[in-house]
Amino acid sequence: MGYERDDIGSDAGFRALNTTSRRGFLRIAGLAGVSLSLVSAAAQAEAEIGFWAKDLSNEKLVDMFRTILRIRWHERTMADKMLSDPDYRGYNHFCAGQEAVAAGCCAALRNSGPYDQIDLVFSTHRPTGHAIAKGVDMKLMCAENDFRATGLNGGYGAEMHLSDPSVGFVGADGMVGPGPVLATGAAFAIRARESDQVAVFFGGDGTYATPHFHSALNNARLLGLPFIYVLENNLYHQYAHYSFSCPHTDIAEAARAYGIPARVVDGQDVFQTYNAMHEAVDRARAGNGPSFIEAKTYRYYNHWGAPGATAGELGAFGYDPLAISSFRPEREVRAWMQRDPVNIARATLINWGVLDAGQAEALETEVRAEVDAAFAWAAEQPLCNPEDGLMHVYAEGRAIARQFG
Amino acid sequence: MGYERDDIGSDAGFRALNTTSRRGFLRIAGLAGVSLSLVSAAAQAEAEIGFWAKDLSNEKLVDMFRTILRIRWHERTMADKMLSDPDYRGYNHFCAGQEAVAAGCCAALRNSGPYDQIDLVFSTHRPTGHAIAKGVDMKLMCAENDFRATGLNGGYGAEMHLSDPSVGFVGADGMVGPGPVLATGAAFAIRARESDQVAVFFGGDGTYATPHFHSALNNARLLGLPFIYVLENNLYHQYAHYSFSCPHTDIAEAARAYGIPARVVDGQDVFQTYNAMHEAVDRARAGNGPSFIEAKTYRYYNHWGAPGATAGELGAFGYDPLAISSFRPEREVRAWMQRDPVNIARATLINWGVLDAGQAEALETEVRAEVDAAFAWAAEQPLCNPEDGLMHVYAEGRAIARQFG
Amino acid sequence: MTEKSWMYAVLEAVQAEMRADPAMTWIFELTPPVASTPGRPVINLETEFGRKRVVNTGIDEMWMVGAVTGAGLSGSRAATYIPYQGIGMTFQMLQNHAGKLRHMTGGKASIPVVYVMEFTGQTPGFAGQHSDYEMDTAFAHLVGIRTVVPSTPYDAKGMMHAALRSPDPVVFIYPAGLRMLMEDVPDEPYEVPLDKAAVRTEGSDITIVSSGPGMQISLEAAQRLQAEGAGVEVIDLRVLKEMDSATFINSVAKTKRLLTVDMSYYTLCPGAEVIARTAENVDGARYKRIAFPDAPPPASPEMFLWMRPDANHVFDAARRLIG
Amino acid sequence: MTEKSWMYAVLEAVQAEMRADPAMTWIFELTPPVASTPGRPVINLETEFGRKRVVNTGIDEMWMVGAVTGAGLSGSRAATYIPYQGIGMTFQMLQNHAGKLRHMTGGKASIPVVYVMEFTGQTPGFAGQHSDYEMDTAFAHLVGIRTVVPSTPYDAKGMMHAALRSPDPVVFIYPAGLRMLMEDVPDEPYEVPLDKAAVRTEGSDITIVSSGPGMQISLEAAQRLQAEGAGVEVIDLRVLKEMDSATFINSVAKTKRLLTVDMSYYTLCPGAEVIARTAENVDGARYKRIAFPDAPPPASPEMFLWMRPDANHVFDAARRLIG
Ligand SMILES: Cc1ncc(C[n+]2csc(CCOP(=O)(O)OP(=O)(O)O)c2C)c(N)n1
Ligand SMILES: Cc1ncc(C[n+]2csc(CCOP(=O)(O)OP(=O)(O)O)c2C)c(N)n1
Ligand SMILES: [Mg+2]
Ligand SMILES: [Mg+2]
Repeated sequence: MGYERDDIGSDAGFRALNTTSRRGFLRIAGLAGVSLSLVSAAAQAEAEIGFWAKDLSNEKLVDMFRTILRIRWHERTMADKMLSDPDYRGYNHFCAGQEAVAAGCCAALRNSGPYDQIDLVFSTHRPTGHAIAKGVDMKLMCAENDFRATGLNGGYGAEMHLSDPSVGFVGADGMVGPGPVLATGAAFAIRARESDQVAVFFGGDGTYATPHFHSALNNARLLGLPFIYVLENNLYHQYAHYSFSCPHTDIAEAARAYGIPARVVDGQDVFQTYNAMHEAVDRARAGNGPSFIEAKTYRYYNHWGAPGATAGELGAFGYDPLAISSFRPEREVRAWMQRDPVNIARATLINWGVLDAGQAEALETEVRAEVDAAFAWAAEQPLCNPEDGLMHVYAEGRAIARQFG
Repeated sequence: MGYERDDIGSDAGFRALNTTSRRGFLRIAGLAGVSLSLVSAAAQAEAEIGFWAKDLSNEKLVDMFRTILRIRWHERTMADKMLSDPDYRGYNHFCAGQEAVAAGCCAALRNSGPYDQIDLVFSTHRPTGHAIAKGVDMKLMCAENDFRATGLNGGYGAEMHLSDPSVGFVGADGMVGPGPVLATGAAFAIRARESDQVAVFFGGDGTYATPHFHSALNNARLLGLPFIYVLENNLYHQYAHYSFSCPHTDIAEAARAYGIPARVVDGQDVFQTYNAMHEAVDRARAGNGPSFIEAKTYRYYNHWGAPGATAGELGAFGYDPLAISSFRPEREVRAWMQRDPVNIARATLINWGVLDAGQAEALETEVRAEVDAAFAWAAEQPLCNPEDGLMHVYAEGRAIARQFG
Repeated sequence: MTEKSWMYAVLEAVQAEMRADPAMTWIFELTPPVASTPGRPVINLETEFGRKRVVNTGIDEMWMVGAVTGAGLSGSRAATYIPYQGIGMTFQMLQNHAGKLRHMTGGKASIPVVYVMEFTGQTPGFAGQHSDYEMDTAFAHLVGIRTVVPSTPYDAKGMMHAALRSPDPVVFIYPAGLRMLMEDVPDEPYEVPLDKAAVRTEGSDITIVSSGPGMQISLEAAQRLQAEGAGVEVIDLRVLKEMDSATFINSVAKTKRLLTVDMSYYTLCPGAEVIARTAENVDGARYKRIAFPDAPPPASPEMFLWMRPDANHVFDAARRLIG
Repeated sequence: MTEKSWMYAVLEAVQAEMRADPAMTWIFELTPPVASTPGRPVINLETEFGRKRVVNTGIDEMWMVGAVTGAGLSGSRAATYIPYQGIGMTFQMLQNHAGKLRHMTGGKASIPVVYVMEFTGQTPGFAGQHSDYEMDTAFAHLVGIRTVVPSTPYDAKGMMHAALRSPDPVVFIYPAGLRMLMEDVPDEPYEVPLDKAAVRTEGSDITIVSSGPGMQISLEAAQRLQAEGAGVEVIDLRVLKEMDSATFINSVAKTKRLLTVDMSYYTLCPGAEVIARTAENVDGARYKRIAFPDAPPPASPEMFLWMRPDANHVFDAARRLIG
């Protein structure tokens, strides 16, 4: 546990990282002497999917890298504010480490246009990466996460209920299970109205054990729906390793049992997630039914974090005292940090001659400024008007105040 | 539809059958000129399971045949009463045609002894075959189905809620879905108390699509529970062929996906269902976890029948006008009737030299008399006392009457 | 204007809305969307609109309710018909999604979806699971969903039009006991509002408040009471949420006697809310509730029919309250 | 006698019962059965009884509730702790199985099972799904299940013993907002009955009826009212089903004023039942209800804290009612 508790988890360790750069993560992991090749052999094999990301324009490729950076710096900045800004109130289910799944998958989707043409994303309790990748305005999201009246959702929902139909981000969901069922329903409606949209659900390994998993996959398969299930297998659902709730090493096996084409991809490599998603989207738009993508990935922080966190306590970013049955070994965290999605994307683009190191650095500086500006804007937004809590129960009218008797 | 509507479905056709014998079923099917070999090649293959029924004592083999006859004559007698006895009130989810599944599987179970040693069976909305095979007193069951105060369950539950813990028949359930979940819970408790009991769920092909299917199989597999799922695939769930709700030809495939040993057996052959169950029971008692048995079978009558039925109307035994999406072709019914479980069991026992034709006939006469006596006893039982409906809400006390204001 | 059953009237509304909106879908499980009535064409949504829009599923009511909710979120109107056996499985989706998403997204999500919830007809013989009438309260306590329970074919059709046109999710309770009820219903579309109770008879001696399957026995009892000279005001709630309090509060302010009639279990039946709202607003009135006892319905017809509220019970209780 | 939290007190009861009955099992998902308190040993059911008896599962609350119900049917006592997020998924099993099987089998089935249902602490910031308090009514309307909601560590322990020893299924609501409450609790087993309300303060001017998470604000308001000279009778329902009507009816017969306090949504909150039962039995009393509005809890602390009932609301409403 040393690593999480003593370094990232502590104020001091955290600030030290922060004052240097995002790649502070890796430096620390590197110090431990663990070293893995960038792309493992297994992952290589699955990377041989059609629609190579290599065919994309430079612009698009850089955009995917930018998305990863935006998510990463949003994470880092928010974590910093939690530990340092006494006025900050937002909490987060951190997704640092998992950025390449959201970024690659959403890059293969249609992210603008009218609501009956844009692709629709259903997300989870860990939504900010998906939201950013789908195109949600970061300023508005930051304000929402800090409960501001002018936030994306007026301060009604905050992190677990971010929603922005204008970019096809149907929304986050604090419940584990229902998401894929809702998404298959959207896919059913899409097909009925003869649109070529696709409905995508992002979910964790925890969703495998829910009763909804069976319902969603079975009906998607039977009805041949334009539905894509992106399962972010970050190995843990809250306090338990996925082997406690799933008999498969690859959860994709479970999807294949329904006759649904399924791929296992390296979730740390944005070009692999893109390739797999591109294939799935083509399948869906052609009317050839659902797909399942299992992205092996990892989150660097703990399940959840909130302001006022203290290292080593529930809600802090490090070791979780409720993790009785199973918890994350330090070596595992370090090993995964060796395969950081930011570094993989950057190295690949440099390797492909799309960017040079200086350009990558400049891009990151630019992104960082954007993120800072978003949080700064959010911090100036007005708080909510108490009585407005009675609005939006139905499309019209207000609920009656009953707390006064 | 001609067959069902004109023959079995009609009063006249029905009585004609009745006045001859149970095998009137087959004679009519035979007239259609459809003829299949008794045991198909595919079924043969799966019959090669260890623990051959051939090793059983003559007595035990005859008992299995007797169980089939008892179920069949219970079905036939009840159907007759529905069509002919104006005082009879019981309804039934008929299982004629499916007898060999209940008879064979329950013959491999421990059906007497203290409640913490007897094997436990969870059944469905179609329970009478399972109840009889597990050892429920037929008289008491007949009285219960006719809402008598001295019935098996005091007239509180009737057909869909038959329950007799004294023989390990935990009970029927009118809901499709929960059964296997309840049974895995029983299996969990069994293992916790270090008993070698097994918990068995009998369910239809309709259970495949329920969310519970996934929950039950996944948890049974993860926890290695002494649980056996016997799926009676009679091809239809109410108004739809199982292909409307399941992408597999063999539903057993779905169980194998969890890593659960699964067999497909000929549900019309009681010795095959016995063999498969024997193997599964051995596995469970040895602590080697769950098993799944898919028995291909067929029901001769419609989904459900009740007194006052008229041929061709909902609730009659023939064609079902609500069967919009899919219904049973006449040829299919006839073909399955060629492979009647009664005939298969009888022919096998004669072939094995366990019985001769005369002895088989005598046994059937005996069973028929027993069934008649059970219905006759039931018909003389008292009706329920209205106010007793307020009892048994909790273990003690009575609910308060609220209908009077 | 043609005589129609509850179901024909409802499907006529659904058919009209589906013709007007080619994106609208219908998901069913056991009960095919088919109805007929003398003098009018047979309605069969499945054959008319095809299986891309009208589909049956396996035994998975959770998926059905989740799927139409997802359809709504995707921008399409949708409806489903849930057989009573499966209602319990739909609860999470209604509680945490259908009812809350508009609010949780600050008004961004819209779920223009209708959930037809079949309630049993409380037919004798079928016992605890198949003769109960019990989820009305669970739905009405949830927020963000409109819960209605029309008691006549006319209201059913008009409320179905209103429900399908509403941007809010609507739980549309169908008490299957009303299956045989026929009445003249206009052939054209019309709306009955989703927030108004109906005064079925006027009178100043006693107010009887009921809804759905309780209306028939309430009206029968009222007729007998009126024949005896009592002034009976029978109110059909029609809507459990948002309950139209003004109508019954004004009535009890006049009659000073309130009898509620529910076919559902006594504890926390809708009548409890009616009495509580009235008691908060009217002084000096007297109250009584009729409901099914807090016990599962037994299979035995003898036991069950004794427990199920009937017109005699309403008549006698009203008399005692007046007397 | 040691100072204990709600959870320590409860797990102490569970531990004692599991020691006494080697067949008893416990199923959890997120919240490991671990608790500690100064001066007493740490309780960890998982390590003490092993994973054959105490097990965590995947995110499948339906299975958890179904599994303990099945364990009960198989003849073993069992209990589960359901996190509030998953309660909606458990509904079918409670409605159609746990609550009805004894009756439907004519008394043959017994389900000696306890379902600990965590309710949110209504913590500000977490919005509709994670700050709600809403399923109490749904449980209390069901039949055949006892639904209790202890408000103190003492009651929680005693009711847990009683619940585990009861042959009836018990929904044991844990309002997570009481997490920090400490009080002196005997170390030995004892029972608090599953059918009795508790009179927390006596007085003759007004009756305040609340339960669970509403008790703290009710008691605080009562203290302030008493300081002003008003006679306040505060009743802690403790049991939503079978509700102990006599205690509050007798109280209101004396005080003629009833204020109910619920943290759950207004429509059909437990207070509605309390008022309805009283109004059917007491003439000439005056009534008022405090509850959460019929709206999902918003994330924004400004909106949420304004909507959530607090001691000031109770104090002011009681004063207005006293007049
Ligand atoms: C129905 C339900 N039960 C429990 C929870 C509590 N919970 C929140 S997140 C979580 C773990 C989810 O794990 P996974 O799906 O792997 O996603 P990850 O957190 O790893 O992104 C749990 C159990 C919930 N939100 N919903
Ligand atoms: C949850 C639920 N939904 C719907 C029903 C209505 N229903 C009763 S039996 C049945 C079909 C069951 O089919 P199957 O499981 O194949 O069993 P079979 O009737 O063929 O024996 C259905 C849908 C139900 N009982 N429970
Ligand atoms: Mg995970
Ligand atoms: Mg079937």
